[in-house]
Amino acid sequence: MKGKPLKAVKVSFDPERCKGCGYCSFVCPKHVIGFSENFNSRGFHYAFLNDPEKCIGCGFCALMCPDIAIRIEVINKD
Amino acid sequence: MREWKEKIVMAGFGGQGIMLMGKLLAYAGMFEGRNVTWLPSYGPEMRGGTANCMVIISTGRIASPYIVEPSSIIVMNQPSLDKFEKAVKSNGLILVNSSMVNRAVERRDLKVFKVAASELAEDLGSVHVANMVALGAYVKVKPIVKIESLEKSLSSVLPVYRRDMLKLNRRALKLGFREALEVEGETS
Amino acid sequence: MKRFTRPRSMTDEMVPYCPGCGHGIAIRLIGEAIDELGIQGETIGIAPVGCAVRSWRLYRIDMMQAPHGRGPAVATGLKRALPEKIIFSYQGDGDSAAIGLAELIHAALRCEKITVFMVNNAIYGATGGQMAPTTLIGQYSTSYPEGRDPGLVGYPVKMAELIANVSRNSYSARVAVNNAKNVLSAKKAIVKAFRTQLNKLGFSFVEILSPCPTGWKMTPVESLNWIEKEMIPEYPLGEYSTPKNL
Amino acid sequence: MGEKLLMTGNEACGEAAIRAGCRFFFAYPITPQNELLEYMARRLPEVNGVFLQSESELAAISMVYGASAAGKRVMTASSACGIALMQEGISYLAASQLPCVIVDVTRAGPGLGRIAPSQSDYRQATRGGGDGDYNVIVLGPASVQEMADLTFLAFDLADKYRNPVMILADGMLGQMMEPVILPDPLNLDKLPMKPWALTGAKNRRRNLILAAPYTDEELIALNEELNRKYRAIKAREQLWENIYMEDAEIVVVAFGTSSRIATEAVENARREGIKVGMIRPVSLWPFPEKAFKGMDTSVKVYLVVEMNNGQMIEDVLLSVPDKSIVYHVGKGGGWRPTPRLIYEEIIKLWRRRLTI
Repeated sequence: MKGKPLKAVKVSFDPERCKGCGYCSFVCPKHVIGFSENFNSRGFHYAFLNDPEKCIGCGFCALMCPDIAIRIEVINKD
Repeated sequence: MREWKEKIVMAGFGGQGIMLMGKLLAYAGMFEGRNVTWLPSYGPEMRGGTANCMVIISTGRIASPYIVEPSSIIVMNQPSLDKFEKAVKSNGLILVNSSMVNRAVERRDLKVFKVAASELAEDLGSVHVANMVALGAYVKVKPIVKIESLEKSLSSVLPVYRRDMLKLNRRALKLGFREALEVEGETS
Repeated sequence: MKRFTRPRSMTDEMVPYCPGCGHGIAIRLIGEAIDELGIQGETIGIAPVGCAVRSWRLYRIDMMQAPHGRGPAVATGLKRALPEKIIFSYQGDGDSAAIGLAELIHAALRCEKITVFMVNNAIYGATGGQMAPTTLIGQYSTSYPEGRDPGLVGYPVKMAELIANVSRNSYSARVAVNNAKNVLSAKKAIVKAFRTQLNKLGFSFVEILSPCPTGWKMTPVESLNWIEKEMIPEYPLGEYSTPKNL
Repeated sequence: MGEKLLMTGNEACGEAAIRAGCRFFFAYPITPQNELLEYMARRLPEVNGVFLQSESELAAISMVYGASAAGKRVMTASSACGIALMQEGISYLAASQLPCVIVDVTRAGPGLGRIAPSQSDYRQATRGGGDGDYNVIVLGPASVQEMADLTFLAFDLADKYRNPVMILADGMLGQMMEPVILPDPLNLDKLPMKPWALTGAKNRRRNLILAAPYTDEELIALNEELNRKYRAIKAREQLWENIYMEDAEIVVVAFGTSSRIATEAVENARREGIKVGMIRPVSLWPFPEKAFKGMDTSVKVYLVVEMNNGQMIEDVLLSVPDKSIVYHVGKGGGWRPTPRLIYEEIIKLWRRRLTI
């Protein structure tokens, strides 16, 4: 099971809400979250999923996000 | 009807029921359709020490409830006589609880009455009703309210936990009414 | 099926805090708990002074402000007036443990059926990083730049323990939001606190250890580690009191 | 109309509050307010109300803040230094436009002071000791009847303007007994609707009670709104009593307890044929400026009698016509004027009036 998605999920980051604190990438067990070289309108380098294939949908990033900028949706159950 | 205003200061030591006798007199005054005010001395000075209250009964409007020059004083102990004798207005009245006051009134321009309120109360069964003996005596010598009005008002004024004392209080009022004595030509 | 989205009981407003501030996590967890318990229409929140005051913007529930430290007293007034509603006060550590200590302790002593959330970030954030009652020994602050010296200003206050000690049948817990596991436990504690109130059992209190990277002069990620290494040893996590029948 | 009862001012105030629909009372004991607190402690449970003795005046006024936000009629009471502690909450209530009634049974200050009756809180009440541009409606009763009537009125004014209202009494008014006819109790179901109240946002948009809006512009707008409200109160709610004013050439100005004492002096002077009258401000904020406007110009001399070092005199000076001469009799610290003292001042002014 290691390395396989727990569920089929869609993780989306809202670049405008992100303040680039880095908590999501810090807690990501798969190290698949990076930061854009671009700024959002408030001047932050926002987070994004740089390797969606490796994301296992654990949700740690969303749990730790102080800005409610990460949304996780289960696409199909099981 | 003739206009009149009676300003009474009642004084004694804490526990003698000074506040209650003032309230009863004010209540009876209200019962008879008069304007009345009752003003206690209040706060820490009430505990222990001396206590006094001021009652005004009037046919007209009462402006200040605070009495500077009483027309009557009822003194239940000697310190109260010492404190208020000088203040009484000329031709005013002093009623003395002679059980607790050992000296004569010095002023010569007042009417002086006495009643052995504490002893009479003890004879009735409780020294606590000395206040009622004194008040009964007062309305005898200064009939600003009827003794019946005082009796009727008792049940409104006595605290709930003292209602069993109603009869005793009534008897004390009547006894005082009978026993008031004018002091004539007494010298100091 | 949606797995993780913004709680329904929250507005679409941007979270009005510095990057990495733990308030955003704590406020979201309270929103999630309100959703989960289905009490959005029954809940009234209080946001007193400090960083905590901004939380009123984030909830789609009736909210009011309170003078600094008086949240638990305002909550008492609300709860006595509306005993069937769920009343919570969301406060910082200066608010709860310094200026409002009396109001908090007395609400707890009276076993008011209210919930107080106290964000403990060991510093005064809104005013720029001065010492809080919760500041650790030796910790830098702008009012004591040499670090907190207990000989001068005493020791950090342990609020969760204190509340557990003074309030009969209360719920009192300390949680942290420095990693995913702790965030999950924090959520559970918040739900339990609300349940304590819903079941009219007693006072409920959750102390939330939370990062303040700006006040601590650290990067956000450094501040998560600092909670783990410095704060949790001083402020052990766990439940300090649980009401019977919860 | 009910029957005549003999009550203390503190009791009359408490009973009138209950009859006005007040079911919540939060307070901390302080002399000479205690009888009011004890009355509410005894009476509120009988009407399914809530009495709560708070841990401090800070907490008491904050509890008032909470219960008022919930849309309830709520009251607190304290005295002088206790009211000083409440200023924080009063400012918040004013900013949040929340109604409540606050009773100050004033004792003499400054600081702890002593429990003697005093009017030294006039400035604290009418100017407000809290922060910001706000006003509290202040009513100054002068009898036990007014302790009841003005308390009853206070709840209506508070709801009408969504503003705190203060009853400025003192130890004498609180402790004295007089006959009083109490207002008939209001039906709780007929109290004003409060759609702004916090009751849980079920099936409606959320309600917010904010003392601090989010932007500078919003706060300026709030201050403008408050100012419009205060101007409306000033225009509509001035209350005063004229006593012997028809032909008065000397006017005594006094409120509350000092007005009772001054009335006796005025009556005595009238018996001597002296043309003296009295204006008794009943609303202290708004100060009854209208009582002085359009005053016969023959009145040039005013004597302000206060149980303080001179506080209301500032409002009198702002209200009297040009060229008026305003004197003050008063001392702070629990000093009480005698009718004779005021009478003598009136006589002095009467003799000097032709040379003024």
